[in-house]
Amino acid sequence: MTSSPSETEAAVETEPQAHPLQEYADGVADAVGGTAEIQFDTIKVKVPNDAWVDAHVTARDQFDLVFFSWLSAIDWCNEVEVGDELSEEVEERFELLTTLGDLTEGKRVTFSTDLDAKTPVIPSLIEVFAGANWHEREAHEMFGIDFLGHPNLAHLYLPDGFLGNPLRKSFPLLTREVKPWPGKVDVEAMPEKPTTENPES
Amino acid sequence: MTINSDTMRHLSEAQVSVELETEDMTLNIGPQHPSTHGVLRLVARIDGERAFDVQPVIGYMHRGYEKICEVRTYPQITTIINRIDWVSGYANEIPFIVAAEKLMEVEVPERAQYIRLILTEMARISSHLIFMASYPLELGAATPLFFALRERERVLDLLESVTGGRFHPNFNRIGGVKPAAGAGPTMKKTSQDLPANFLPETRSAMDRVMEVCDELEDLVAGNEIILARTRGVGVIPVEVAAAYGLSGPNLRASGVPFDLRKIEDYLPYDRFEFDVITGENGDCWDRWHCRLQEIRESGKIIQQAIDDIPSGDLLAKVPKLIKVPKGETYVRAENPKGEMGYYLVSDGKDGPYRLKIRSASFSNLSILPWVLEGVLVPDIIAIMGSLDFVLGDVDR
Amino acid sequence: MAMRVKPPPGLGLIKGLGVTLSTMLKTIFLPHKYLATVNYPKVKEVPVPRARGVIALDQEACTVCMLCARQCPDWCIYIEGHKEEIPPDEPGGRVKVRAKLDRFDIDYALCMYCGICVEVCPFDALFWSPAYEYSETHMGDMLHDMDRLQDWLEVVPGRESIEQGTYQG
Amino acid sequence: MIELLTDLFSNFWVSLAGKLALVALMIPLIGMALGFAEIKLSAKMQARVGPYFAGGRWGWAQLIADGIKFFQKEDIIPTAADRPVFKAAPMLVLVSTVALLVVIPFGPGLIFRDLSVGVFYALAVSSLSTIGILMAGWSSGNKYSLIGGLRAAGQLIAYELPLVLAVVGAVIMAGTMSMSGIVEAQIAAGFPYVIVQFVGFGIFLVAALAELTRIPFDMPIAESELVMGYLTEYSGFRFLFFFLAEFANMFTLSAIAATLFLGGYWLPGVPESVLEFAGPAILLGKVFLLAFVMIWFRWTFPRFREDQLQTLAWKWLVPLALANIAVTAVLKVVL
Repeated sequence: MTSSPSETEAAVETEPQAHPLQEYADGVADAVGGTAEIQFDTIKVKVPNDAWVDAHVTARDQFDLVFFSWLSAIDWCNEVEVGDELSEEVEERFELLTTLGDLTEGKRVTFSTDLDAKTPVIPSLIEVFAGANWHEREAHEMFGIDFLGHPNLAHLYLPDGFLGNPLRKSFPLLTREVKPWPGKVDVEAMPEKPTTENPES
Repeated sequence: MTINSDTMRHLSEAQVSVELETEDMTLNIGPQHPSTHGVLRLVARIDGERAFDVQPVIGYMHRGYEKICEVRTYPQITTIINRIDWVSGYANEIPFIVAAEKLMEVEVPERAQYIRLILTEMARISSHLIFMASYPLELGAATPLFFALRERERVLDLLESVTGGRFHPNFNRIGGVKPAAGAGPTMKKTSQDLPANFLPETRSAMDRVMEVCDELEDLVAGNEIILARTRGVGVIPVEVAAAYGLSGPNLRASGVPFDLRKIEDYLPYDRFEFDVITGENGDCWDRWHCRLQEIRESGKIIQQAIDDIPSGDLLAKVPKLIKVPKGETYVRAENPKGEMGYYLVSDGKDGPYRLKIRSASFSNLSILPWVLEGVLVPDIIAIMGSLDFVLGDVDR
Repeated sequence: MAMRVKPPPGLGLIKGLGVTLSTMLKTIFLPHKYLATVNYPKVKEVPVPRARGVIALDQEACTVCMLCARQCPDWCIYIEGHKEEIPPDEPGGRVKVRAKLDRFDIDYALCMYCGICVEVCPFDALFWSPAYEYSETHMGDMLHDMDRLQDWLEVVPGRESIEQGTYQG
Repeated sequence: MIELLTDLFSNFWVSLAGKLALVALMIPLIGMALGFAEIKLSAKMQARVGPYFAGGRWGWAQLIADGIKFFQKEDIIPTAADRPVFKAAPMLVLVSTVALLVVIPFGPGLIFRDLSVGVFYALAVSSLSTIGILMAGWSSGNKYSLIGGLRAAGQLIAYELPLVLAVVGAVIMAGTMSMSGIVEAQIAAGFPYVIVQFVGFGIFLVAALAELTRIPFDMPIAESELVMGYLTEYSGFRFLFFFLAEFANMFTLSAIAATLFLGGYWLPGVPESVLEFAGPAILLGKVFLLAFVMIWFRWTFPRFREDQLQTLAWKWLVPLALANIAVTAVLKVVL
């Protein structure tokens, strides 16, 4: 641990001793002005909202992370229509993620930034990585994130006129709404005897 | 009357200026078209035989897997994700399972890892053989299709004899591989290994695959027409390929020896000798040839793995009801089509909170507008085919 | 690969012609060895014993525990059952309570053939069989009821063949 | 009885009707025989069984069943189509094929019409089918068809020239343009012209493949690019016309090649007295040999690109054919 105290705090939570990638991660985080965290061999560098594009330029030019792997988002949200609720309360936000890699040693860094849950807006990466085009279109239609400077934020997957952002947690999954779960049916109980041999689902 | 050179030049210029005024035509290739591998649609503006401003339209096969995975449990998700790229269904399961194992910190038994590796390489061979089959077809030669598919059938039969599924094996479990691969009376509780003569038969099947590689090379590689159609067509330089996230053989054809099998540790590839195949120019020919060579390399890996496959358990000790602890990780693997990765976000439940699926074909296809600018109509097909995408992998 | 000797023009074309011609002769004269396809309705390929073709149900073994219906990712298994009392074998013995299966349907139009139901069944009531010829002209007919599923039990391969298990076709 | 028949057939109209009936019968028969050869041989080249169901053994009735199926189909004409042209195109293609049969000598004296400019006639008529293809492509009201039709037109211009120039060598050697005259000249010379005119023969074959729009020159159809090219909008019996015409055209062009370069109905060593009966069989044998080569090419080679085809035609075949003519002419004068 040779990094500044603020970064060490973030990293130390999951990794008791220094991960072999820690130094590299801290180097990247320092250069882009963010904080690094290593979870299960995945370097995640959290950058502030306004340093988003600059961070990618720096990563590409200084750290040779030229390979644009993907861009997507996570909807952190306490109220959910589909799936399970979170085990603990979180701050409601969108977390935007990109993963860059280099083409020599196989280093990869996931960059992350938090977006406001009400009005998620972020500058587009399309000038830095041409491949961000489709990924941003996907994130736009799936999460409703606006990418400033993107030339064409039309629907990529969904038909024109589709309303809503399917990957938001508040978007109900219709196939699970219209049909009752067959597993709900229970064996008819004996009169006045509750069923006991139902295993937990 | 004498014509001096000035007059000649004048005349030729005049000819240019009175050239016929032509009108561009919008050609809609797909979504139902013989060589769009499913339901890709290209909207191209063409001037004669030359295409400009080609815009791919995708989404006709979007099945919303990322959403569906949020309401499925971990064992259920493997059934879905091997339908993403159905040509190499087995290989799709690996990165997801490895990601979940990472979060659970499960140690996978050696034998299970070797079985995974052998089957992954078999999936790679079958996927590349599909490309060997379909690519000449797109250039007009129908016969290589049957040669390649015949061998693919052999490989798929072997894959099926282990997993029970030809396309959708659903064979990996968190902590190893499926303990009971089929079912028969009283088979359930006993652990069930590879079929008795699977390994020797795989060995001979690999020999046969090598033979068919030679056959395909004779039939296709030396063919002057194929060379004329593919050499120098659809050249993708490394920088552009990287910026668009091109991966797998498409990236290596541009000359980068970048293979996740050598870099990541999701399967014990470091124990085997194999070469990373690279191309020279990044054209269609290189992409074809890279894949052909990769079949041979995969065959080599399989032979080595059969040589020293250890005996032992197939499944680590895992709880019956799988709950993955809180955490996030990204695991990527070298799939036949390229980098396949899963960003798994778990919050401690029996299903993921969010599963981002990074599929290779999606990024591979996104380069189309760039690479198809100003090419001839036949080359659209040649270039598109050489990228070897599967629409299920694009649309997810 | 570095030094490629340039072959004479046309050699590749001739090589290709050689491959197709030799295949043709081999296929015509040695069909048993080289023919890749079979005359399907007349000759049938034998699927591997582990192939996931169709699910068979052993009604006797089923205890209506609903595990399969709950674990099914597609929700394509429909089960109904009721409890009944079995009179004691000998007078004075305990009255046994047993779950009786009333309905067990698998909708093969929805089924993804993942095999989770077979795996989770704790009482060996579900089995895979490699049988595959049960296509229907109407989608509704793809719903197999419990009697039809019971019939599939006849084509479940034995333990021996599953352990041997490679293809015979 | 026989006199009666000969009398009857000496009548111009009766003999014309008889010849017409023969041609009308020949086209579907030849088309089916070659079509069947193609599907069966291609299956064998790809290690497949091929059709085996229709007609019992070997699926010999497959194409008859196909024909019946085509006639049962609804006759669909697209709304955007130019109806008269759309309807005329398949007929024109078939007519050009039938017209070609006229000048092919099947034996000594066995020829529908021995024109003194037979070669010229054959080459002129054979290009009619390309006009038909252009018409089909234009009238379908489909962009793929249009591109296919225009490609066919480009191909016609590029390949008509080598086709004609390739024949000139044989014509110079024979000193006549009559088809039967050329065969007789080969009989007189005692060897088929392919022995000296192998360059011309090769160019003729390549150009004939392009004329037939078969792989490796099937850009007008190019199913992986243009769906089915000019055939995209055709269905039912109109499609059947194209289908028959393709194979009948294969037959006629092979027959012309056999006549000009391979000695036609004559085989070295066969006494001339039996040629009258054996001639058609010999010619058919040669035709099937050439057709086999075409089928073989088709199932081995991929397709050229349109610009590469033009390059091949103008930069290679035309100069080669011209050189061949020059050499032939010089040798003819010198020897």
